[in-house]
Amino acid sequence: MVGTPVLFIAIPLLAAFLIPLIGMVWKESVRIIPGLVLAYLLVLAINLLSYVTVNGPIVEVIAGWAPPIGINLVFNAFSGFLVTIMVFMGLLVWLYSYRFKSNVEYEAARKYFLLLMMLITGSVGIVLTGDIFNMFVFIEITSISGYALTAFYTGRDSAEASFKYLMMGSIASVMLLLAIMIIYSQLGTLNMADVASKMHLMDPKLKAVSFILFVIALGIEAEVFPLNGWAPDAYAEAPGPVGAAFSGIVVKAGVYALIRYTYTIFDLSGAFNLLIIIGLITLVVAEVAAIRQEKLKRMLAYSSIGQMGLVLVSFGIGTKEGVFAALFIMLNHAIIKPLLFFSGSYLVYHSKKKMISDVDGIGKLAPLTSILFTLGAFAIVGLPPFAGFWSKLSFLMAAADSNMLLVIGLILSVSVVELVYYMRVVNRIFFFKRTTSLLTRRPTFNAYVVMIILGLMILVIGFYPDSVSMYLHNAANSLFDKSQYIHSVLTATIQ
Amino acid sequence: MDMLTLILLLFLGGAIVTWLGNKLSPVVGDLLFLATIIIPAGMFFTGVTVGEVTHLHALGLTLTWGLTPLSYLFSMIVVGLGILLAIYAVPFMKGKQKTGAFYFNFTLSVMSMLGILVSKDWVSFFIFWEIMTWSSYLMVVLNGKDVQRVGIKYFVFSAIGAYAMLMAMVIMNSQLGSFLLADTFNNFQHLTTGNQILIPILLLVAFGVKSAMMPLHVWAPDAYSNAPMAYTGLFSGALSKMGIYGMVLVMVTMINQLPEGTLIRDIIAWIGGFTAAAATLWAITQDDGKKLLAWSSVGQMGYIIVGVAIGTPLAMLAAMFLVVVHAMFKGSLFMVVGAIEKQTGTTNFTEINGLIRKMPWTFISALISVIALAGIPPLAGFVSKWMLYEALIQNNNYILVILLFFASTAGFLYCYKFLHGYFLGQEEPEWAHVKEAPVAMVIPMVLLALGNFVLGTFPQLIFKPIDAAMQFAGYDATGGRLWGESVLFTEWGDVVTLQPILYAVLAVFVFFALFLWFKGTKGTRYVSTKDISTSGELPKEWENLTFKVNFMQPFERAIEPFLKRQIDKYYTAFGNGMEALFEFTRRIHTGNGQTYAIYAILFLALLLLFRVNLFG
Amino acid sequence: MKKILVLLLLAVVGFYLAGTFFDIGFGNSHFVKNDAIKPVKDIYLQQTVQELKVSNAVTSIVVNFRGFDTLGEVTVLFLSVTALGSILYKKRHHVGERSVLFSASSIVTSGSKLLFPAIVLLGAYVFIHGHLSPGGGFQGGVIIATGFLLMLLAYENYSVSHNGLSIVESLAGITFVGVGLLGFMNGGTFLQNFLPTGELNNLFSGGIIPIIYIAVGFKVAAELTGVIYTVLNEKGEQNG
Amino acid sequence: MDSAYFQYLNYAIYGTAVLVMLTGLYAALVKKSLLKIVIGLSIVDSGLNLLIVTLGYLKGGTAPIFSSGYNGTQTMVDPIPQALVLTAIVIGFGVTAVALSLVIRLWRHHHTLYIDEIKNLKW
Repeated sequence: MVGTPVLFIAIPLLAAFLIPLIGMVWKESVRIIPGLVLAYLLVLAINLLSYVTVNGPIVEVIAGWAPPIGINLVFNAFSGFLVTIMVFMGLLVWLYSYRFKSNVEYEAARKYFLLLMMLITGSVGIVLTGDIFNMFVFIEITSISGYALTAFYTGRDSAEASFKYLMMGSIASVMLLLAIMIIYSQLGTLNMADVASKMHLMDPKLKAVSFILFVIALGIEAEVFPLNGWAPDAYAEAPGPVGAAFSGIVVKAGVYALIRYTYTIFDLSGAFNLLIIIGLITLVVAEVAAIRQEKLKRMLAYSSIGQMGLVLVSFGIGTKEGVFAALFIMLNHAIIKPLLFFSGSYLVYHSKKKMISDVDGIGKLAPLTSILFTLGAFAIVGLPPFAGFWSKLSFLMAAADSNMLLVIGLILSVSVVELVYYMRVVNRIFFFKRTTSLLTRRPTFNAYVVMIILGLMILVIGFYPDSVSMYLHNAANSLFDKSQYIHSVLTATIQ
Repeated sequence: MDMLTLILLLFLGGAIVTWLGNKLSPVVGDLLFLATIIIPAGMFFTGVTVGEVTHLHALGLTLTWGLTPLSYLFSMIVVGLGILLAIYAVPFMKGKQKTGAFYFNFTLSVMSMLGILVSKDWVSFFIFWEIMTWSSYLMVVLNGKDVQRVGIKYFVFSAIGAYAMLMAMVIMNSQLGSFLLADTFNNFQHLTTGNQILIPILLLVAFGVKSAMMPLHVWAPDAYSNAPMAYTGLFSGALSKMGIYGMVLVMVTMINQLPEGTLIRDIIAWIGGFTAAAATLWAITQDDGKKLLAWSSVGQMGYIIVGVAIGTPLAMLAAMFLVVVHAMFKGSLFMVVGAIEKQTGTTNFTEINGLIRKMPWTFISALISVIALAGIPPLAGFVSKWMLYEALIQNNNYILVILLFFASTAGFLYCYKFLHGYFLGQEEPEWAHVKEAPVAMVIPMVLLALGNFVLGTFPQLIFKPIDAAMQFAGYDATGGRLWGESVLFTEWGDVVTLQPILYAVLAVFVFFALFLWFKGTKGTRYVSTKDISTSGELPKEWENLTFKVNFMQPFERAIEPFLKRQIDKYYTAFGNGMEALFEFTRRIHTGNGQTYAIYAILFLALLLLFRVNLFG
Repeated sequence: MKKILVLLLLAVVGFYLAGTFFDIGFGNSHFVKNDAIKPVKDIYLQQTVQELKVSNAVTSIVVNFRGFDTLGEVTVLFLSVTALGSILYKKRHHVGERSVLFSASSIVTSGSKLLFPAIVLLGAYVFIHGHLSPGGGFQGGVIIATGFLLMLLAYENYSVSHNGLSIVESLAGITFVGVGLLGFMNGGTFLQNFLPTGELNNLFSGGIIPIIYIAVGFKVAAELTGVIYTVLNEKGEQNG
Repeated sequence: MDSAYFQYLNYAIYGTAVLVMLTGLYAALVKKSLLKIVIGLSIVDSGLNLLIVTLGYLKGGTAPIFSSGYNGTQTMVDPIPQALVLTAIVIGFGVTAVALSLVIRLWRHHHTLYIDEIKNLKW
């Protein structure tokens, strides 16, 4: 082992506190250090993931108090898989935005990169932590970074979006604390594994109430339908890479939290049905809203919400295949949606209102960006031979195995809607006459690198899905094996 | 690496290389394109044998590829048409925009069609099906005309079909535990009764969309006419046949095992008959050659569907024969329109006149193909239609025969309109500059037209593969001589030749040609429409001097009540209604942050209220 | 209409929430009566005296048992300062033009000058004795920040060095993480105590707990002052 | 202290805490001024903190501080909610600060604090 999971939190925090100091001496460091940190974390994540694949989960004890006394971090196949994706996407987002604000002063750049790094750290923390209150803290870290990053551009309506996000976020944190306290008042512990092992002792009424509060709180982070009003605004108004980070990283953390509660901590049988119901509603409403959007980024945001709905439905199936499919969709979404955000924000770079109609005929002027966008669009709607197809197929297989014909039918009809709005944009890009006189902006070299990496990943997964399936299977098994999780945490000792 | 994988990879790699090469220089792109189509196609014919099986693994699933006699029949169409149209396409696309995209999608289409045919499991079937869909979609929208309407319509219908197939295949997999075509067909009886009905219907929807079956056909006329003509030949000739291929698979395996099978067969047959008749009427009213041929394609698919649905050996034989022949004459006809479009810049009958002297080779191939299309004796179209009527009569479907006969007869009208519209009539001075199309365009179309001639005379050339295919599909009633069931061939014993008919008709034809020639050489004067000085009047702008405007007016008036009822309109209304509903739905997000917070509390209150229902 | 709806919804939510908490009950040991439940608070209370030699159990929990939470908490504060700076960021700074309506009277100014050292001292006392008595880094930091608030309100042109604040903030943060990492290197886990714990109720007891709490105190003081200063320097009438 | 008394306290204290939360929520959901909304949100936080601290109380408990002469851990109130509430307060402060700065930004941009007029992003 080259390190332990706590470094995922400690190193970025150390860097975050160091950056202002070093920045006083060497201004460029505020850009470089976050990248170095993320690169280190990626190496760490890959190493730990391969270690975990062989040797089983790592449970890291903090402050020398073994669970259930102290806080612990759990790096198993499931959380490790998500952490690896998140850190990888974080690195790409960093790379993409490295020269993004080069025209802005040092102060802005410092804050931007610091907040971005903390956004990623917070999300990683949500996934790694083994303590319900600690998760609350990390959710708040993520949220506050999110508020600030959403409102980063002063010229736009970004403060409005950020305020909506903050309102919902505050309600979420209230609900989350209430739920945590109800659990604590009954079981006297905050450790996830401990809570899970004692959950059967809890009064069913209180259990249900606290689960409902959790669903509301985490649903706001995971952009579940009636709670996701903030999401399109935030995605659309945040800087392009931040939108990508939201859809590629933050939402994943929210969904992870929701799933961890449903699968591991609570033992409510109705929870899975609830996941399916809210997932379906989210999916339908989001896709239906997306088709009528006039702004590109809002459309992408709604599409992202819809995908999360699909993930929830897939988790709600409650079989191992369902979990596998859900993780696959999450992986694909983490790759594809950032690509769409990255390329999309260059397609409408000089447009004031970021309308979809501003991309008319841009395919001639910015061919590579357009083709990458198209690749992403094809992949996300699940056209073979691109990555999205395999996840869709595995989802449908899982749903069919559980005999959910109506769900399949509904999701496939919604997929038609999804197809329509993506194809409309692709049509506009390539087959329309350019009507605006807007200039196109050539992506920076870094942006090209990032987009091409993502595009290649889409193709690699599309043509050779087995390249990731082992990790997905391990992760699915690990999530599914509740008793093993509890056992490994509660028997953890200080290494 | 084995042959099939190599061929498909060559196509795929070739598509990308061609696309890149075309950015380098058009000539490089052209050469690469031809090489990409011809080399793997050649390898396919020489290197792949029926029965060879390849396995690939992905995501715990096994993809199985191999050629069956049935798919061999279809793959000959795909590859043959592919090569000819590729040769045709190079001069056709010269000087046009987006050549690279055209080559890319053309190659991918050919690849995906071959892929569908070699797929022995549903997953790879679906993968190639979708690749075929999006590559053809990109072709439909390639010229940038009416993209949002035509293109999206095509894609939506294709997607509905594809998703129906996807649903069917995952259900079969979960119930039967296998994605293999053979397994799902053989174990079909093990499904529950509900699924036994559901799955064939889903699959028929999937294949019905591609083969433009009546309520699902609305994409076809627009899509066919919007795609580049060099592609439409493949589109109508081969790509829509993939639907037929799938339909054959479903019909001979699943439907046969169902107790309700005959009912479904009858319904499909009637739909097919209705498709044929209605599409023919629509074709007659078109003033644009592309549209006319597009509707005609829909109609011809109707005939084929009737044959497949009736499913007696003779009907199936007729359908298969028509599949092959339709690919030939429709390919040739679309090439003709393409050549005309290339040379004159328009395809509207009312604008073009008298190209017969300007483009004689084009005319000849158009003539032969049109005769084949109309089903007039010496050519191949006749053989197929005859067999179809015969099969229907044997099966006591008299009303259907009348319907088809009506469609076929009405078909003469548009056939004539097509010929007359482009090639006959007075010569206008504005088309004086028009020349014959480049040789590379003429040769493929003449070859295809001659193919009709050959098959009309020596149908046994294609009967052997069809027979093999049908034996594979489970028809073995006549021990491998299925054509023996038709009067057409039994009259002359065992030898499948139609030379006597050919010679007889040819003699009449030549006689008339000679007569016309002799008569025509005597002081013919070519006049334009405006040359009406003989009657001493000066034509005004608005005066209609050509027959071609309102060519079929009385007929159109007769069928007007029918034409009013366009299915397309209902779909459009439905689509608009849905969009209005969507617009209404998205207004849930009012833009007021407080409202969102209220939603959250509302959701919380609801969950709390229904706590007992949810969690017990 | 909207009000009625909201009231209705709140009534439902309130009914269920209040019901839940009434069920939980007040003042009794409300943990589920079962042998399997061994509430961690008992362990915390025991270990606080036995292992850590810290008299304030809340402090031992905040800094040691759940020190990781506190690290996150400190980060949240740090982030909110950064966020504030980023949200209110303007290219052209107008420092020193504070939006006060009228200047404070001399009583206020001289009084605050008098009080300021006392407040700071109190704050320092509170966070230094965090492990012995009620209070701690957060409370002490807030007290110090109120001192700065008083000064900022009293003097129209009182200014705090942004760089100074951010250096204090960073150093304190680094101390926290650094101590944690030292524990990681010494004892094996992050934030683990590696110093001698000393005697109960001594100032020098509790191992790393006072060190961390002092760092937290500095950090909170600097951050809160930063927040106040940033918001105070925001000129209201300006067009963004 | 008898149990009936505690029963009343139960209703009174939890009722108050929940009522404070609901009041704050009402302000956040109905009031039109952004500032009032922010105030509402922090009132919710206060009610919540009250609730959390209350949860840790033990009948006749003492402060969890081992000053000289403490008599056993059994009579001490639960220190964990107190520690948690500390965290919650700090986080609430951070969020409120960010919220207020956003209000300033919105004022700069829209020159109004009336939430119904800040609806540029919708649908």
